[in-house]
Amino acid sequence: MEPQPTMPEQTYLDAIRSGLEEEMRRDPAVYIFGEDVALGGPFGVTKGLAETFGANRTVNTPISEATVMGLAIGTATAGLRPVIEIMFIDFITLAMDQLINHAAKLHYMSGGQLKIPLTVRVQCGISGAMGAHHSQSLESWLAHVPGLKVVMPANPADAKGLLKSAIRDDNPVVFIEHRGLYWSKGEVPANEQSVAIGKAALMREGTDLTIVALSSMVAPALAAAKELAAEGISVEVIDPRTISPLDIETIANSVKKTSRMIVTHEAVEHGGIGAEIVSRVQQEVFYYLDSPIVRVAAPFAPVPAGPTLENKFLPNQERIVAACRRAIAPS
Amino acid sequence: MFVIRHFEENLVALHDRGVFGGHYHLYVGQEATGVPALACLRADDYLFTTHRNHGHLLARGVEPKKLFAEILGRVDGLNKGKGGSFHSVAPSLGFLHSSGVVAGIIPLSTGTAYASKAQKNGRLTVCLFGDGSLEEGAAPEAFNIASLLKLPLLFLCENNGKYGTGRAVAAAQSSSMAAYPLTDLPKAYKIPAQQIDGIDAGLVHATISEAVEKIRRGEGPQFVEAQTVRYPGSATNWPTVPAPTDTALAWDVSQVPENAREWYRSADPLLVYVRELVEANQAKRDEIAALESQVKSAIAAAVDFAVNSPYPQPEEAERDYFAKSPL
Amino acid sequence: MASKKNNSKEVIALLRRMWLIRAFEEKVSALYAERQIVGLLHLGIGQEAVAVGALSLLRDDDLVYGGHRSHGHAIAKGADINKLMAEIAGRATGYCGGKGGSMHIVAKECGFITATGVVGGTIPLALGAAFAAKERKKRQLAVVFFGDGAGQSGPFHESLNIASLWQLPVIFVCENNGYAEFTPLSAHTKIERLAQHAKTYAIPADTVDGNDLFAVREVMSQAVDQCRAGKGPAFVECLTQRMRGHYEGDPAKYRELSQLAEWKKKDPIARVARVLKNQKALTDKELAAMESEAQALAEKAAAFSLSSPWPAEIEVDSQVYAAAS
Amino acid sequence: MRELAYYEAKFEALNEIMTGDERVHLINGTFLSLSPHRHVFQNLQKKFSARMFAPPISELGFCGLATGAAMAGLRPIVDLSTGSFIYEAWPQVANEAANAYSMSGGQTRVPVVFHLFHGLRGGGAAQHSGSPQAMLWNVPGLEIVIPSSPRDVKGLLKTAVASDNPTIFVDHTRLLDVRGDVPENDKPIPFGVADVKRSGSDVTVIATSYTVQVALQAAAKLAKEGIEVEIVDPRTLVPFDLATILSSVEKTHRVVIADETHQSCGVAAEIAARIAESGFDRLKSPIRRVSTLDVPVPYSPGLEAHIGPSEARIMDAVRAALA
Repeated sequence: MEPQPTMPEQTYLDAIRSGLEEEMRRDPAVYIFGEDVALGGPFGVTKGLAETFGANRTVNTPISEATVMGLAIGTATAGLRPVIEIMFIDFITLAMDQLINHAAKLHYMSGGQLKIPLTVRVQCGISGAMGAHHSQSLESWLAHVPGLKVVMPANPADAKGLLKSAIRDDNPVVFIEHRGLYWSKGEVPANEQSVAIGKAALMREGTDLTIVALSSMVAPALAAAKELAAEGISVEVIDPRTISPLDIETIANSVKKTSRMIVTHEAVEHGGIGAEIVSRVQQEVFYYLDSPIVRVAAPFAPVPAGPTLENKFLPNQERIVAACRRAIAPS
Repeated sequence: MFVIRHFEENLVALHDRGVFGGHYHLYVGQEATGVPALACLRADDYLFTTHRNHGHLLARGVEPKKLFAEILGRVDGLNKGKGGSFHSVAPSLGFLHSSGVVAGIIPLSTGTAYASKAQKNGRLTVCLFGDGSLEEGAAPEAFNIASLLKLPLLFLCENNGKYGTGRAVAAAQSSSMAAYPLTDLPKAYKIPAQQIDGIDAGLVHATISEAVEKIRRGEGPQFVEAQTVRYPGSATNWPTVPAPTDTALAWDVSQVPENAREWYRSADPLLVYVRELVEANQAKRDEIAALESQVKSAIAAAVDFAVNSPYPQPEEAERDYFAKSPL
Repeated sequence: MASKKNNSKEVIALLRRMWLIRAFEEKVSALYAERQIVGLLHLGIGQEAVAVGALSLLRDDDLVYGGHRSHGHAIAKGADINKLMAEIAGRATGYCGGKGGSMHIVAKECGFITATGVVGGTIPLALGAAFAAKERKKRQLAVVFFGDGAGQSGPFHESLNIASLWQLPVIFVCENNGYAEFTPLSAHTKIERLAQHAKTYAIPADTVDGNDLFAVREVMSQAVDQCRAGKGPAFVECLTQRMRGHYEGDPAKYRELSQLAEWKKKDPIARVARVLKNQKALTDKELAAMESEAQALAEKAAAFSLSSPWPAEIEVDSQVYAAAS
Repeated sequence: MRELAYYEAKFEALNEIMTGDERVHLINGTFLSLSPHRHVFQNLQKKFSARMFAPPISELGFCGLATGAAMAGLRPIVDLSTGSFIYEAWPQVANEAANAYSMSGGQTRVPVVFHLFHGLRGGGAAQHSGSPQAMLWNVPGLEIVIPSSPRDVKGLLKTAVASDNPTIFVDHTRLLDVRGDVPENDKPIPFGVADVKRSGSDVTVIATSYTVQVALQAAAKLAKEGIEVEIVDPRTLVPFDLATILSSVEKTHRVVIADETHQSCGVAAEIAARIAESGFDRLKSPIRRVSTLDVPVPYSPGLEAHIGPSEARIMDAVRAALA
């Protein structure tokens, strides 16, 4: 393939676009399907791809999530490597049957005869008072489904690297972007560098306590760690990056060192991915734990639209710091 | 119509001033559909609407100040700040639920109609949705059930994609709906369907009242597609106001920016209606101008009310996700 | 041009294939009654003319998608009945190693891509296959089978819309047996003919007697020619009846026996046999031989399956994810 | 005490509910899946056919219909039959029914019941053995009921219909023929009250749905080894009765969670996380989960049996907890 200019600083959104562009150039079997994708999509992630690769490889679809998901799966059974964009993760509800009953299961049910190299791009999360139909974080549904892989990049480099791995993977991978991160900037290493699915990232080293933070919560977690460092509390921050398969080893090893842990994500706490992480960790390293693992996540309520309610709803640096203090000195 | 128009124009201003952040959709350009259509209904009828719901709520008599407050996420809002623009409701007026999911309400509307039929209370359900909803499988599923059960249900499809711009082009029959005309879809289920000009207030009123009568007579569901022209201000992701509405524009659009002028000249249902009234000598220009300035100041007051309304207590975020149950 | 295809030599081969399906399914039914096979079984006995008629006109590299009642479709596309029966019996030697079962048959080697347990579930998948075929410009087709029950599901309509918009080389074959699970179609929709829906979306559609092998082939050959020529999708509705209940063990009380007696007259196999006899292409003796031949093959498939090993428990968590290729 | 089969108790409840409240409509299904006891449904049909609707195969359509009807004052009970089919209705259940009350700031109530059969049924394979309740536990606004005995199914079904919230009623085909005591005119069972199905002092086994029955058998065998297991059945996931569980843990200090949803992000994960947070100091060994292995449900009987929360796996986990 022809060389691309390296891009030291890039937004999360541009990183995803260049990831798509490089993969489409690398492999003619990569196709993009979605509402308005040929026009760039609602946030401009696919901007310019139709011009470069043609409208036949960047396909505008009707608003028919269920069928377009099935269609993409079908192209995969016939040898393409489809990337489907679902405009908001809230709308993945419309495609649940195709995703869960077909994409996730066809390889297994067929005894390995079929492969489904499908990438499902969705964006999630709270950003801009959009209310309970455009702000949800639904990743734990998908992490509950054997046969799906689920990644949630928290920075531009991971976004690009994981997207490449997702597209090259022979399994259905749900690639969950966070709308609030689209315009955040970060260093993006040279092209063709992919980030392995299923590997957590150590974002900050520490000895007293481990914070496991996902997607939009990584930044506040790092800020909390800074804040606590000033008080002499050394916090380790880990970003799992992939929630299925989960890199429990990296997390467990960290807890062996720190003996204390909190988990934070933007999704509703009940039935969230945090529950799985807590269960696994306490099972693996129970005897290392000095205090209960605390979850810092959204309350058990639909996302409210009003900005003040939204702020209350969102887990934040303040709540993370408070949880850390509780973990360090259990009352 | 003035209320809706000036409500929406003020909303754009509020958004541009950063008073609220959420995504929102304007009803500008469809006033001549919503206002006369909803005027044909009984006070106890049910209505379901979508993300483009402001005009429907206002046409049905929602206080502008309460809708402003909801969109601004204030405690005095219709939903106490929990719904926002997408999900504003007014159960006392028959709006039980507004969905932000395309076609989300179409199956729901068969439910209230089913209930009315079961309870024999003569209440009718109106399902208001855009042409894009017909691309979702939920629509044919609901058409089939409504027809099968002869439900008292009016499907009012507001197709603002007529010679539209932006997304509307992508949404025009040619590129994302093979069925043409759209009325073939309900007709396939033996649901009587007609296509009308949604800019013609008189025609809309006549058509809808006739359809409503048939439904009340127990003839089952009806489908009406009202075609309007996409408001140039809705062309992009974030709405704009090419030119603030004023009665004077009905006769002189020279002040309107070139690219939007044609819409104001020929496709703005409000200005069309104003001209009709004057030409039919049903109202004088200055009377209409006076009415408009009344509305303008009423809307201005509503804006003040909403802007000064407090935000709800943050703790509210964790309330109201369960109704109190008897046990 | 279909008539050309109907030389008696070929028709004999088709009859043989129909007998094979019938014998296979009757054997499966018997094994189920003996509890030698468990699970949810849906048999298409009486619908053989559709499967054989429709698929006899395809190329080997065409892609076929089925539903929950698809044993016959797989056999008609050339599946190995030993591997098929073994799969239904949950054995290691089955097409899917015992992981799929009756409703999830996949016989990729012969172009039967997948069945599904979800009503209408494979219709969108077939669109995808057609899209890929179109892109590859190999004039491949996708064919998807589904029952009238799928006609009331949203994805069915979304699929007709997209297939028509994008002029995809896909043939929708609706087996209208008049029953959606346990309920007559009339209780589910006011539409008598599902072909009407295709027409709404500007897809050429035909309705034929699905118990008439020749009629099915006639209409299907037009659909295949049109699709192959890149002229977009086609819809073929075959009116037929299943002799069995919705699933094995379903007492099927909701069907009057008179209907069944009526049906027996229309038995697609008997009808083809009659034609061949009148043409003097086959004698009663040869016909009987053909039947017992098929039954012998079914018996062999059963013996193969029941003597096959169960899958090893270690298999249980293999093939959840595909290894990197 | 009067003994009934689970399916009899369930239909006694349905009959009393339909008789007592004309707002109740039954939509789709027989509430029996493919069980042979169809006559009980047919009896109900004879009495209430006017309040029953057998819709087309349009899960999305008729779950939306039920939700809308509930908004308008009916109390529909939808039978999705096979649990996996709820994925087709997901937008109406998780996006509309669940959110309506909150999004409307408490104005619009949705008293609908979505009934489904989950879990391993014998040959259901990957698409007819789904257990969607763990995902639904992540959806605020839904109440989740998951009975395990004849008495519970009757008492909980009544409460579900009386509730003003959308309720997921998670049933299991393998429970239908289980027999147990059901007192005449028994009271409805309130949500959020766990039930100790067996008391013991050594290990707390938290079990749900059919797995409660499996755990009871396991407990009987373990008793012979001198291990006394306490079995706690939450009966409802939302609301969830953590207090009863914690007081059991107070006594046993050891926990095994047996449940038929897949392990990752499953029901057992959430329960384990809550105990690990609130009961950490009472635990003497790690909480162990006995869930369905993280693979699509295989068809072949041996494979299917292997992945479920079997008696043997529960017994091993209990022994491990004590080791």
